[in-house]
Amino acid sequence: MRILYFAWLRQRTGTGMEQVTLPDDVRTVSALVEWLKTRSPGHAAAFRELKTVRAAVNQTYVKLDHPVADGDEVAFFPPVTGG
Amino acid sequence: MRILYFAWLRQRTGTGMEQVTLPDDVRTVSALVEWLKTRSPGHAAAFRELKTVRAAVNQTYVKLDHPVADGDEVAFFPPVTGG
Amino acid sequence: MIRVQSNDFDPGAEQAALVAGRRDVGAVVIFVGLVRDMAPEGDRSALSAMTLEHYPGMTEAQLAAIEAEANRRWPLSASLIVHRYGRMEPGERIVLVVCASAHRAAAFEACAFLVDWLKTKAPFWKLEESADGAGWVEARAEDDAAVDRWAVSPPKAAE
Amino acid sequence: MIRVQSNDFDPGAEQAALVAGRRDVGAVVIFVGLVRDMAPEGDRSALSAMTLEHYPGMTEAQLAAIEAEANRRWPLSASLIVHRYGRMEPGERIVLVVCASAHRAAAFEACAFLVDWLKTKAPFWKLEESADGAGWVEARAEDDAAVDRWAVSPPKAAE
Repeated sequence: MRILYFAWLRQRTGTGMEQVTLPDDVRTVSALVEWLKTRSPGHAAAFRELKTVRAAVNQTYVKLDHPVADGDEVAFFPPVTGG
Repeated sequence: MRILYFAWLRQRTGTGMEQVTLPDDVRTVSALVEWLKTRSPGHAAAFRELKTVRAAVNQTYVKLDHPVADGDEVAFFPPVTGG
Repeated sequence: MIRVQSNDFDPGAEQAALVAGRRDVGAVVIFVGLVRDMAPEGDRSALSAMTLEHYPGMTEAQLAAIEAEANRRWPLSASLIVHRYGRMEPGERIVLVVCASAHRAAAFEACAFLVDWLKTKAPFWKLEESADGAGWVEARAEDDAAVDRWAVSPPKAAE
Repeated sequence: MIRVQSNDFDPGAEQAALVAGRRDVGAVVIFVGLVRDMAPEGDRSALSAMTLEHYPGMTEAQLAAIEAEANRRWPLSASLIVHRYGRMEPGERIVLVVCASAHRAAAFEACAFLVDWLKTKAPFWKLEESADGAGWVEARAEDDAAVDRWAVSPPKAAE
């Protein structure tokens, strides 16, 4: 699974993109976030305040209870600020 | 006095500008029009339908009863059509 | 700034020149009017060309007056009207209005206000040429509605 | 047409290319957004630069979707959105919207609609640099009011 980070989520995690293998029990965006937080202190910092984090699965905005599966592209970013 | 004609008034009178010496008894735009009509058949044709003729004295729109005096610039034109 | 000229203009160059060196302009709204062939919409012959006649001196004065009015109504950083006269063919640029402001709402509204006025009240006369011959366009009543929404009267030209 | 690019654009060249060869276009409304230094309005330090980050793929898809929506709502002859990303300084062009139509009302409305959406809903993130350091701009609630008047929801990006 491809995980993308934008803006300060990219800065805090220290990466714009990472390739991960999803554990079997991670089936929603929410569960993915909890699992990603264990990867590094930067990841934990990035996801500390979830109310300013938005997600997209396969480039479509989703809520945190949306399902995820291997092969998905999941992106995390702050609310968009426009151009 | 300088008289200017635009659009089809220019075409009918056959001139865009003419210099005239105002007779003493011509003191309004209206009287000027009556006097101009005697100058040529083209002038008479230009002023045949006065409801589609607009006038300006010294580059300001005026009504037909507006006074005119020697030294004025008087212009005649159809209603403007915009750009 | 206003200009009445027979030659074409470059909207990009005009935009750049108008805001050169400024750091306080966030929005530039540009209107480019083109000569349009209205034949496909009606039963008229295709337009081959249009000639715009103006009243040198009065036309410039009225354009400057309406531009000043737009600057009174909206907080513009800069504005520009360029209007062509003479013979133009379908597809050619005929009028340019540029309104720059810190914010987009003022720029959009001022530009629309100026364009509505220019398209209906500016002292120009239009001669259209087609296979049917040449004819002067008559003033259109429906266009006045667009200007009326701004509650504007034609500016008095300088005396 | 939409493009997301780091390099600058020329509004005049884009306008000309968009309507080249057309005889049915009467009005082209162009919006040029510039990087603006908001410091003079508040108590902030002068902006030295702004960096726009985007989501390659999703940003383009959303821009294409909102452009299609504008074309459904208004009878446009042609339209174009060019949005830059990367680092830009105050005064630089950042976004271009061009809407061409037979009539000016459709061109103005469609352009304002697209700009309101782009300025608030487009997937970009803004990093501002000043003497105080660099900081990510937070989404602004007031901007949503401008979009709300069009009753538009963010387009769903292609899956």
